[in-house]
Amino acid sequence: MLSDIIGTWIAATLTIAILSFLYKDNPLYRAAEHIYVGISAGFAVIYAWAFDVYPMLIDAFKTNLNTRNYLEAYILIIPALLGMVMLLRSIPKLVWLSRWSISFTIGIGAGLGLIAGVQGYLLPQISDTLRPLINLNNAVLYIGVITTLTYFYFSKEHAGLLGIFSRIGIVFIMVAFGASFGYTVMARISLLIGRFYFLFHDWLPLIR
Amino acid sequence: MLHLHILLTFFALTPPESVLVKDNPNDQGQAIVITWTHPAPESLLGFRIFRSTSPTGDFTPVEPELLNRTDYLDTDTLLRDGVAYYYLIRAYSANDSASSAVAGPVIARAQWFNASRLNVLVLTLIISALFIYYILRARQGKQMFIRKISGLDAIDDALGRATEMGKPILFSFGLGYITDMVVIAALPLLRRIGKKSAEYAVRLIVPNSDPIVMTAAQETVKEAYTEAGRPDLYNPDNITFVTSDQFGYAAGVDGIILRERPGAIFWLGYFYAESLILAETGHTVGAIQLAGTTETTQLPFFVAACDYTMIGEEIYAASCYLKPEPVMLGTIKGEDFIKMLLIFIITVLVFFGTAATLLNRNIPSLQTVFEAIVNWFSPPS
Amino acid sequence: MKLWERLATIDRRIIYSILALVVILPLILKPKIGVRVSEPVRDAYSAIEQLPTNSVVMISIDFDPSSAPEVQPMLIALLRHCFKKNLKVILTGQLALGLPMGEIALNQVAPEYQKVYGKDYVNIGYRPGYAAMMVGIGREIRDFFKTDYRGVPIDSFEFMRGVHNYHDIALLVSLAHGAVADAWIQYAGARFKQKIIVGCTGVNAPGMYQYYSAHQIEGIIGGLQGASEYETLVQKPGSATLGMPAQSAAHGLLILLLIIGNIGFLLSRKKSRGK
Amino acid sequence: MFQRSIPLFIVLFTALLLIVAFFIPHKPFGDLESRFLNWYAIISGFTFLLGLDSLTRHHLLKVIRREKGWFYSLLLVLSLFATLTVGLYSWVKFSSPFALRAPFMWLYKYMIIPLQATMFATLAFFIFSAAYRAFRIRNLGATLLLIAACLVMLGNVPLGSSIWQRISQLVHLVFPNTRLDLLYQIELFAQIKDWLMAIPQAAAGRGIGIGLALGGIAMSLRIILGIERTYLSS
Repeated sequence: MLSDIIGTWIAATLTIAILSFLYKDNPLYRAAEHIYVGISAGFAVIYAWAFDVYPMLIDAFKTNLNTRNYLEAYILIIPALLGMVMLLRSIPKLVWLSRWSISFTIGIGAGLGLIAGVQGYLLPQISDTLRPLINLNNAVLYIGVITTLTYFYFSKEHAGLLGIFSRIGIVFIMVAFGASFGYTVMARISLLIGRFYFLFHDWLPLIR
Repeated sequence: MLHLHILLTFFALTPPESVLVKDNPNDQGQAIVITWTHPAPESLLGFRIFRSTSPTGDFTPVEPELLNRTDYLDTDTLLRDGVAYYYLIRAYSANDSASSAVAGPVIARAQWFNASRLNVLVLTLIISALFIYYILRARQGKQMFIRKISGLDAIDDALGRATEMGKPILFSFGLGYITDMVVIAALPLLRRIGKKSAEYAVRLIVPNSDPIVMTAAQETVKEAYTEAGRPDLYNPDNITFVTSDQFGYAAGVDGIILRERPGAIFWLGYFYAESLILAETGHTVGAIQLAGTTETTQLPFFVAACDYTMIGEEIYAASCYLKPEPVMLGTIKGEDFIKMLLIFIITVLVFFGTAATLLNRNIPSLQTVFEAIVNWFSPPS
Repeated sequence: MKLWERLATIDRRIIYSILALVVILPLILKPKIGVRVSEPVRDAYSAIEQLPTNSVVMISIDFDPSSAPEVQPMLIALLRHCFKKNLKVILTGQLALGLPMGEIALNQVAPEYQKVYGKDYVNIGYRPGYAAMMVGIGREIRDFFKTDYRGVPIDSFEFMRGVHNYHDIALLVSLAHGAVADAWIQYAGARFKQKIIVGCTGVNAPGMYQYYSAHQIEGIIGGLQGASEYETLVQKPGSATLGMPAQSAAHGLLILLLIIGNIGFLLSRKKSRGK
Repeated sequence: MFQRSIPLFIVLFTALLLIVAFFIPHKPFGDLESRFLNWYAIISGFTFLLGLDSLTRHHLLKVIRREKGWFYSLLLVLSLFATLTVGLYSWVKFSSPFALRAPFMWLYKYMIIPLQATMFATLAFFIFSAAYRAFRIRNLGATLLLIAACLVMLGNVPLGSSIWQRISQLVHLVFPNTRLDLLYQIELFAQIKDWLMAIPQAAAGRGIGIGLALGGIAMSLRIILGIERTYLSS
């Protein structure tokens, strides 16, 4: 219907405006880019309030009051205060107060981060490297992990055995970078395919 | 006749067997794990679990819906810690149902320590102790050796060639904030480049994407110029704020590169997908490019497009070599020790594992010990 | 300007127009090509294939429009697979900008299998908190998700009543374009032993192989190639399979450019050393 | 004292509580952990507003002072507030901004998707021009990287298997007794890609990952113990 047709034309103009940057930086591109920054900032705020602050704070406060467990309801005032205080950062005199809520979030981030680093990454990855060297793959995996680790060893000059290990390590690292670059190409091309498909199918019906 | 009887029992519904009940381990109590088996679960409509506080007492259903699984975690709010409970499972087919034997007694308890996370506790304590030890040693001013990162020679080499041609130098932190470790590590490198550009009286341009990083850059370059004895050459207009938007910043810096045509460019900080646009434009003006970031997804582009690239932690080591700031020095030394420790542990266990598999026929116990160690690190999910 | 010098310095606008051509033509001509299914994708497929009917699958939309052309076809193929197997689907997401993509996919696929909102699938929306939310669900999903994305209490949906935490979720599918998949693996997988498969963009696929080889995840669907493989397994060729010929042509062009560029570079270096 | 030590104490207390709750499931800790995680989600909702405030102030100043490019800043501020009003209107009228018929969803489908997708699609062009002009066989590292990249690219697309089919036809011509269909099945490039990704790339990725994980653990530790305080200065 009408709003979809208008919408497709607006989407097509914005797509072409952004692609025009390839020819050279121009006002149409600058306008589209600034609209993009504005809309996505506004979008994130609506989302955060519609799905987080409202249901978990305001709604939870109301339901706790109705079900009469007042402790649960009034305890929610603490995160509400911490959240509002966070907004005082723009007032120079009250910046020190906003640091309290920043410290709370950073404290939780650090606490979770310390454990996640050990349980989520180090332990499983070490455990999987402990493979008997009975076939080529296990041997190459073991050598790869050990030599890459030695490449990032800074306490001794990379000479002698250490030098050999770190040179093997850089070979593994380069192969790894090459492989991930190869994959990135496909990622970016599929984005391009998606945009051309939109331009020549939804907007101009050239593709059936 | 016997034959028929067997046939009949065959058709009568077989009840669930080997019903096991135990307290849910490593939890805050009020939870009991129930598991059972059944020869043909798919022929059934489902199971229902019944609970009672006495082996012969009245059994009440735990959940109204029929279950299609053969395990269940009973976290009913009525459950009390320390009370003995008994369970039985009834299987339901279209027109028949059969109950299992009664299982129990079982008592729900809260544990004070989650035994399944012992390995996390051990490794966290060892790693934290080592980091704290090395950071304290560094803060007491102990001299600790860090090898010279070849990237530093590459910086001097690039500076030399740019100043020979009398072309300006460009430095960028990318989209990094002041709280990013890699930006903090890049500041001493900016100081070294600033000192060199003052000595050769060559312009140093630093476009920024964050106002706070811009002020830090201005202070660092001013100190470098005074250190080189040329405070008069310092010009704050060369160190500007472009924009905080990713592609806006890339377009802005590309404009500066095409106008100023710098001889050397240093990309040292935090970069995302725009790294490609920047490095390619730098290449078109024939500048010598040196890059360094901890953002691993962008390293392939820098490695292939720049003359020299510092990979991940090499920036921290290079920065520490120039200005051994205690906390960063302690962290690098701590990491180095842990890396060597890990290499040692992995090597010992891998060779032990190899021996265990090779000698498996005559000493089978080795294999079980090896598997126990591997599982200790990370139990199979 | 000698031939090889011109070879090494083709103007970038010419390259851009050749690339545009090389992508648009296959989209219009639509040539047919066979797709080889790789092991990580087959393992992801069998992780769903062996689930008994009515098991609960949680799909987390952790990508946004910028990577939709790659990951959206995976979501559609996965939804078709789950609905064909009569599995219950819970849709959630970690990215504010991502969840509507899930809504669009659900409204396209659900009618194909006569699946009803609330009875066969539920969209519980997005909650920030990231790792906090992932750990929170390990205890009780209602701590974070009392209502679905339209504010309807989740207990009003029949199959949701039995879902409390990861224990009741047979499989978690993270469709991610960034480090969100790592977070699901570290928090849901490592802490609560949740079975996970990951669908991700081409950029992130390399990072997932270490988890796949360490059996922290059951399978990987990587990039548009992975999506077209999964579409082939589900026997429903979609936009991913349509895009593969254009991918093939574009990759061929890039390899050609790399070769030409380096020939020009090596010749010019030999010449300048000769001078 | 007041402004400095209280935040440091809050960081230490919350982090230690979460770590202790990870190891001790018993009564007070289990619930406290989920309550803190819940609060974390609520507060992070407010931080979105914080980002908004600095963005609008920066661009509004630019408009008021008529600095160069003020028109673009005006466009930014207008589209920001248009999104907010459309969002609130849809939220009120359709009980959620994301009901499919809500105007907010129209904004998402016809403005956010095209803008964001196209912004990243331009990168495909830059990869091609950058790879062509800058990826030169300059040293061993760059050469290895290019070879691995080409092998993975060939393994990733059907082009790889069609090239392999021509190679196997050649091999069949030279050694007629080899079975052509078996040769086709080998799919050499795809096998190389899978091997490259599963073993060397995973090994190097793990080596780099262990370094980064240790760096992350060190950073968390320094924040908890109050050694690292840069977050307080900003």
